[in-house]
Amino acid sequence: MITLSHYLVLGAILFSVSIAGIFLNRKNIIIILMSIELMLLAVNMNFIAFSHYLGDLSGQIFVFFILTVAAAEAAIGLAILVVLFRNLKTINVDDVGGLRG
Amino acid sequence: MSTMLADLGVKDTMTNMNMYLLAALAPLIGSMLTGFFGRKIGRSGSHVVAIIGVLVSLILSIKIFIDVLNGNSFNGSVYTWAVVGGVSFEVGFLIDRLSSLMMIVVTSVSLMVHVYTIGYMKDDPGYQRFFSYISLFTFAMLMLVMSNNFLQLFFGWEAVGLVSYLLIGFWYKKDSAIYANLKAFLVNRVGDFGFLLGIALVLHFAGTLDYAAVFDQSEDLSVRQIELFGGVGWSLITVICICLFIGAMGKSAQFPLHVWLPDSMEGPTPISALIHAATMVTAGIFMVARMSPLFEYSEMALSFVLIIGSITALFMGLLGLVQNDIKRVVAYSTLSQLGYMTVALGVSAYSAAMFHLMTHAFFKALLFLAAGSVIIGMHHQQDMRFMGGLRRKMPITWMVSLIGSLALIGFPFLSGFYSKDSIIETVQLSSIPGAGFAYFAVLLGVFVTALYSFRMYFLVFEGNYRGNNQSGQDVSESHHDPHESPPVVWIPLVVLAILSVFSGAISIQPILFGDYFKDVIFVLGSHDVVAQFGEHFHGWLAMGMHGFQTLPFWLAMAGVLTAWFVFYYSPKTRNKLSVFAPLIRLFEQKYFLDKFNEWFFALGARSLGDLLWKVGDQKIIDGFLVNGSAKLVAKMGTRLRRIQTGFISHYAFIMILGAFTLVTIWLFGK
Amino acid sequence: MTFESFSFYLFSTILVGSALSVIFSRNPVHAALSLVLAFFTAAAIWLMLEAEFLAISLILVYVGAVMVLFLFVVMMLDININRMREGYWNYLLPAIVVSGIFLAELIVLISGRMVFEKPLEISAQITNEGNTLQLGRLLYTEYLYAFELAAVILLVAIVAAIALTLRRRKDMKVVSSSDQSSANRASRLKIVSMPVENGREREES
Amino acid sequence: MNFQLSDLYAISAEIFLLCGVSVILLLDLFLSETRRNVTYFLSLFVLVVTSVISLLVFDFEPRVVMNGLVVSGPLSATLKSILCGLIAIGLIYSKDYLQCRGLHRGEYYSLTLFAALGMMVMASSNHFLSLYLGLELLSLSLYAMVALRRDSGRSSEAAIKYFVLGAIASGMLLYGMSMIYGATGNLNIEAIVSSINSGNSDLNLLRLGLVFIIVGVGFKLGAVPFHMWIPDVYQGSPTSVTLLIGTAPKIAAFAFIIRLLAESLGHPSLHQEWSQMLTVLAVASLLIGNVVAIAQTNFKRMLAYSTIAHMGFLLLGFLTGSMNGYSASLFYILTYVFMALAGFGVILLLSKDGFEAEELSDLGGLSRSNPWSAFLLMIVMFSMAGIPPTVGFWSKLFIIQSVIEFESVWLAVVAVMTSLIGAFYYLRVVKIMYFDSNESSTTRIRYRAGLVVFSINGLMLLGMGLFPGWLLLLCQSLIQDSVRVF
Amino acid sequence: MSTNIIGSLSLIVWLPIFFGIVVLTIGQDGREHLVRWVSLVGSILGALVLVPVWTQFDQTKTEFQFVESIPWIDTFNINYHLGIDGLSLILILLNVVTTILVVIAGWEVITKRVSQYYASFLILSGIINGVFCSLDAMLFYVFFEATLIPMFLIIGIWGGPNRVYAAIKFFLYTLAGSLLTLVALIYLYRLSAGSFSIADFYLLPIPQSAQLLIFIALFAAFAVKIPMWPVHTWLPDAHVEAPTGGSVVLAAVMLKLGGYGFLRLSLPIVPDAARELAPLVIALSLIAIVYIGFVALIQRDMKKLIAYSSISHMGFVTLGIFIFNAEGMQGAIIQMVSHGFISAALFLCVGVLYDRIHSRQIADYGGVVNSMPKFAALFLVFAMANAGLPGTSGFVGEFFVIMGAMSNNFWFAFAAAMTLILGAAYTLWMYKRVVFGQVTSDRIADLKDVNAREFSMLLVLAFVVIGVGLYPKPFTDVIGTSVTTILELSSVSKY
Repeated sequence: MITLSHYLVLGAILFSVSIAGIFLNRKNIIIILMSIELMLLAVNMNFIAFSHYLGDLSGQIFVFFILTVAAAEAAIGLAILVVLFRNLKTINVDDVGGLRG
Repeated sequence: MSTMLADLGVKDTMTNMNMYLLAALAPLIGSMLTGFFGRKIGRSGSHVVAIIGVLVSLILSIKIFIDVLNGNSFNGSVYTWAVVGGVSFEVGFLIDRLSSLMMIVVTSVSLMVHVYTIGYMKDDPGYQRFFSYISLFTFAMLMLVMSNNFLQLFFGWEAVGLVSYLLIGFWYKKDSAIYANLKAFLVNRVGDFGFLLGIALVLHFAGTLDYAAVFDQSEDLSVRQIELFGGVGWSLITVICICLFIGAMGKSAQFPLHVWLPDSMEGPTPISALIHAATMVTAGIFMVARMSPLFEYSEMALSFVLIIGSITALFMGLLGLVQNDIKRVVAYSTLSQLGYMTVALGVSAYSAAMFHLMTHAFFKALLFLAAGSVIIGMHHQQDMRFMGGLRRKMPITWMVSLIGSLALIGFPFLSGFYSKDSIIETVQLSSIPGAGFAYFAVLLGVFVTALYSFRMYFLVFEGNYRGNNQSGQDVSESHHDPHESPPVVWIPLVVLAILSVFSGAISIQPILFGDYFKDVIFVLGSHDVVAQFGEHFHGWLAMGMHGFQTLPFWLAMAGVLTAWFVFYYSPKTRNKLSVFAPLIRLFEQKYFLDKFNEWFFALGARSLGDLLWKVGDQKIIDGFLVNGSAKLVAKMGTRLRRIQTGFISHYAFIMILGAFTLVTIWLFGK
Repeated sequence: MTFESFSFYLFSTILVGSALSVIFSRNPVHAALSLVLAFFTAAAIWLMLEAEFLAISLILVYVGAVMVLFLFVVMMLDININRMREGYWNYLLPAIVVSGIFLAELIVLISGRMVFEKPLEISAQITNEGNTLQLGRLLYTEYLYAFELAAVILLVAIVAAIALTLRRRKDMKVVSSSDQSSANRASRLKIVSMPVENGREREES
Repeated sequence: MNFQLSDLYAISAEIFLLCGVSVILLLDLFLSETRRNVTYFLSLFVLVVTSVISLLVFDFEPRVVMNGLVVSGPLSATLKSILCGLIAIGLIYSKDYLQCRGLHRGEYYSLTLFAALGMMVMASSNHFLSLYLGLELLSLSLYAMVALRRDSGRSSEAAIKYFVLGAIASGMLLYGMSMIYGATGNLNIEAIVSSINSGNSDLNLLRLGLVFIIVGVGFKLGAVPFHMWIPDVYQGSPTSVTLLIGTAPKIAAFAFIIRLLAESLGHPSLHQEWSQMLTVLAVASLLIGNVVAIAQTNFKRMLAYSTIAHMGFLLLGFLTGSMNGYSASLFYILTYVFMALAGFGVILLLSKDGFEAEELSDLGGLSRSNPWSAFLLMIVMFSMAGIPPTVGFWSKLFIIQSVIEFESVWLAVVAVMTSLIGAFYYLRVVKIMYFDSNESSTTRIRYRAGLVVFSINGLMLLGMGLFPGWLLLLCQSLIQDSVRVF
Repeated sequence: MSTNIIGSLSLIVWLPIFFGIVVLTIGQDGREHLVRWVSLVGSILGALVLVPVWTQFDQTKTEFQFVESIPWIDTFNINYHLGIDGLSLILILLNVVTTILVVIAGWEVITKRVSQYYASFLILSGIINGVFCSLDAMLFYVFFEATLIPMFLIIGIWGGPNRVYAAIKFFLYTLAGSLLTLVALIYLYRLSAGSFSIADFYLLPIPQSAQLLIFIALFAAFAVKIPMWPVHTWLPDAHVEAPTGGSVVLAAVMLKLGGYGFLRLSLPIVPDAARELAPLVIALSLIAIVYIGFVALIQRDMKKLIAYSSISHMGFVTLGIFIFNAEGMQGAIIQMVSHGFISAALFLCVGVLYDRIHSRQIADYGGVVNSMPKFAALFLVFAMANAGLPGTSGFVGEFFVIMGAMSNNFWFAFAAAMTLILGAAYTLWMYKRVVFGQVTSDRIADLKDVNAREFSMLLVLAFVVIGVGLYPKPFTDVIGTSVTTILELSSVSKY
């Protein structure tokens, strides 16, 4: 019997993996962005699981909007990344440290 | 006299109060006129104004004196100074026999000094200023003696100190003078410190500062105790009296607060006469006499007074033996004589003290002014080693100096004799603890007094003139031989000389044994040595005749003889005095007291201040606490800003760690 | 083990595995492809949760658009992978510790005392309708406001992406006909008046 | 479905704004470079009209519309109106700066208006979904605006930092929302409240959700330790964008925490939780913000750290969970945005072609070259430091008052002591302007409109300091009438 | 009769501020002369408006007079509530007189940013009057804090070489203290169930522990302001670096805010704590008197010396206040006023010298009397007053405080009386080194004596100093009732 907890744990695992991803790929902004996508996936997983087990569709609606926003976000994020790359010729985090202190 | 009063707009109808006020304020007005408008009214204008002021004061003093003798005492307030906490602080006058006597002494000596100054200071650029100061002094002194309460007494007390400060530093370009005036002020302040504490104690325990009201409670006060150190009870009245007497020690230059007086000779000579011999320094004596109702109840305080007085009387006299500056000799003599007065106070012979105060005022002023005359004659040469033989060149000065010296050593029939002998007699009769030592001190003091007085006399007036072989003396000045001073200088000398001769004989009867001080000075029966002494008294003539047979007389003669032998007849013997070298050195160094004060108080205070400032203020408070905490914050700032590394990943870590911490603490920490 | 359990565990394993592959892969392209795999399996799991529409749109929107965009950017940008990997393993321990503990905490909190063990039936009367229809109905009625907002967000994304990345290349030679026709004499030729130069001054200078 | 026309009436301001943006977007395409001012004035016009409309459609009683997604009431109306006004003022401040830097473009203005729309949505949302969408609308616009100076490395660096961190934060926020949803089965604030009140929601999930929501809120406000983006973004962005980020979104963030924490999760048991968490955040923000600001030499960066400290203060009032605390926080945020507006505004005014007057030393000798501006900036600085008679004093006072009412005197003491540290760096600005004799290259400010706005802004801080009563009264009544607490 | 002239206190507070703003607006370059005259008129008008208040003031009334009250911040029950008693009145008098002096003192000396200079002083003057008039704790606090801004600018802009450090130190030091006070006031507001009225605070029962904390919080502000040892170190720096006018106002008036705060707030509001902690305060005061006396002794900078002497004299104020009897408190208040005049005068004297030679080092002077006899005479009056000579105002306060201390403990009086020696030592030693002696350099020889402006300024002060010394009754009468009231309030336990 697969319970709600299973899905939530799955979501939690994804969430943790995404956090580990941010930690590990600290120099690669692209993979950090992908980790964030994983985090959103975890969130979506939660919403859908809850929605299913609560018998309430608003969770799914929320996921729909999260997907929409994430797409927009990805577009803008990648656009910024491109601008950054044009300016600094790198997306290595170590090279993006002009602002500090 | 009445015409003069009428001239001044003083009507017979004027109340006593106005008279008192005028007596006190006349010198002040003179002082202000000369002080503020001195330049406009010119030199002669200045001295005329000042002298008129003092003269008015003197005339009124005499009138007041007569009034008082007729029984018109006065005790009332002029105005209310302040009302605080239900206690009214007044400025007022107490006119009784004590104050009226002091007023006469003060104004008469002051008048003499004013006149004398015309001659003495005639070339000085600060002429008007000088008159302003001494008139101001007269006012302050009058306020002091006329006061009917402690507060005003303290006012006058400090005011005379201020003028003394100004006058010692009159020649403000002289380093020694401005050093001396600072020293004088500060040492006096030490005394005032005690005095003010005494006043505070009086106010606290008696609830008022009015003399009469306080004295009414003196018996109550005498049984009370005060805790000073951890639970040990002290007799309140003893503490009060000793505190007050510390004030007197400062003003009247009693050991160990005497150190300022010799140095104060840096001031012009009239000042030395007026302030540092005749009037101001006797304020302490006057004050203790005034406080007799308090002191009488504390044998311990009286003992303290007595011991201090005897030490001063003997040991300060000894210092006079080695001085070469003519004024310093007189100054040490003053110290010693003040010691005598204090001794008299200590044995409850207040009237004897006042009596000596009066006679001393005359003959010491005389001696000082005579010394001043000599100094003028010597063209401001003060070193006795370069004088000699002035008898012929300055006959009047010689004459009055001799009279003054004889009065000082207590030659029978002269004023000093009566007062001094009375003191010696009363000390002998006293049974206060310390009286034995005091008797020894005053007796030995007689010999010492005679010795230094006549040492000075012989060095200055007898022998040959030594002014010309002075090393470093400008040749051009050497033919300025000593000459007699002008009349404005010697007339006051003569007046004072007359007073020095007669004042003792005519006033001993009323002052000591009559009832002159009956209502003013309070003496407990058991202490009343004057009354015991009075049992042997049979008039001034008998006393004078008897004087030739007494031990003090012979001691004095021995002193004179020694002086004659060593300093006139056989000066070579002086070379043999080297056996006394260590002693002489001790005297020359004034018992090393000045050195000690310099080192301990002056340097000590500065070092302490330095330490407190540099370590306490700058290092600990400012450096460590204030700037330290500011630096700490700044350091934290520079440290903490390093967290902001500029790397996105680090920022993300910190955010995640923050979330992680919140989860861990809030969901699992509890 | 039921089929449901089996498929859940299967997909979950693949999902977690591909997620781990995203974060551990050396090459961003591989990471992106792993992410695509993760989305696919996630979509499968969502199907199990009866969220058909979302499962499909995840694949269409995410895999079809977003991931392509990612791949496109990854390939467009010339990335030095080796430098990116420097010190990669230094953070392994903290990563494992933090995410491990985090995970443990989350699991403790979300499992166990759950109130809903069984799926509740979605409102009976509309349960006959498909998931897509239900969502659509809600989206255009109750969530109209949100829907419009989402549209605005997409508009912002368009505006922003264009504003950030569209650049007029300077080396492109484009002729503007309106500029040409509006040209006049003044814009072509400029007559500058200058002081007459003095020969001697010139020599001196 | 129960849609009514009056629902549209309630959101007419948003609708107008959106129409305005669309028009501007289209119009801008057809405008030549020289006539870009049209866009500018049109934007201003749209903002002002939106601001007015927001107030015109005022509902005295909070009213839920659009199927529970929107709440229309005094608080949201006022906040929306102020937001638009602020942004309009910000635009006036920025115009000269934008023109000098090639940012005077249609995109800039339309993105600004989009951001405004996002904030308005946040301010009037009644549902997690609309909150989220508003937040994202705002954030996405801002990300883009930060990067809008495409040739500047620092801008793009700031943008990527802002973006990555913002995305992580919104991921966490969503995770938290999903937990709340799971616990209560609802996303509508009223429904969440009634679910929590009924007691059949899972407390563990709620608390878990709460923590993640705090993370999101903390990020939006810039509270330590979620503040890391603030200094870099503030410094790296074009100053006009910094001005925007530093002002109006704070008000939106306030609405955000009011909706999320005070209204949805204001249940006493939960309030206890978040108030403790916010205490930690607030104290850390006060300390870090103030202390690190001292070490700054860049004016923008210094103001960034000062923002962190100010947000700590704001949280202090908020965490009390009382009406008084909320109104004090509202008062604080309203006055703070005007201070920040003036603070960043002066940088804009002083900047010239190719010269960013953003170092502290650039202010040297300002009191000679621009005595009036220096005087105004001094008022701003004293206001930020909380010295009477400026309004900054009152805002701090009210916060402290609510904290003391909350029975935590120690927090009040921490607050005042850290603001003492804060006073130091504000004073340093005054010192540089007035005491330092070295003349910097600042010349007279030529941009008239900016100067006028700056004058009004600065004097307003003084005026509100002398008469703070009405604003406080307004804040209190807004909170009383609008916040639906347990 | 007390309220029949409505607004006279407002006038006292706002008139100088109004003139300050006027001066600021008319003050373009080249109009310095106009600015000076307008400032002078402003300061004199500011003093004139006090005249009717002074004459109509009823010394026998225990309650506050000339009361004005308008709601200010309704929601917090903060009122614009003004009113005075004798204590306020006398300090306002001190302030307005000082303002006139300061305006005159800067007449020819200040040449840069003249209008800003005068505006700062006029505004400061109004704000300080506000402090003395406030009957609402929050109004009091606002005015109290607001004084910092103009003074900060005065020190920082027109000050000496180390002015920045001094100004910031001054600001932060005093701010540190007063922030705690703010917390205390709000706490009191809470205890009193929503009132900031000082009069309400007087009647408020407060438990012991709270009293102690409130006292300490209030103490933090006032002790720094007055300043007491060991939080005094801002003062020497501020005084030394400030321009003459700044030093004058700082010493003459601003230090008094601390003493006023103790009397107006600390004692009546938390009497039990005040009594409990009085030994501590007294100990600190005595340390200030003696310790600072020694420190003053070795100062080489004239202004620093006077600054330290101020601290020492302020020790008398705190001592007098915390011995809880009428003599002490009266003495403390008189000491505040008197110190106001004396320190103002001394700083003006130093200013006179500084304007001529541009040095404050004692070592750079010597023999000034030779070229400046008039100055030397006036300087002597103030030096003597500083040393507490009877007949000058300096004596009155010290005298009463020592008298009061004696009824508490002999040794308190003993330590306090040490100032008789120390005060004379440091003041006169400085006077000796500066004024007396041979002319030490050509610069001294070329000194010009005080001009009419300086002379009149100093002469007025000399008259005041001596006048108060000879006849302090008008002053003691004015404050008598206030002192009784404060003592009564502080003798009732509020547990």
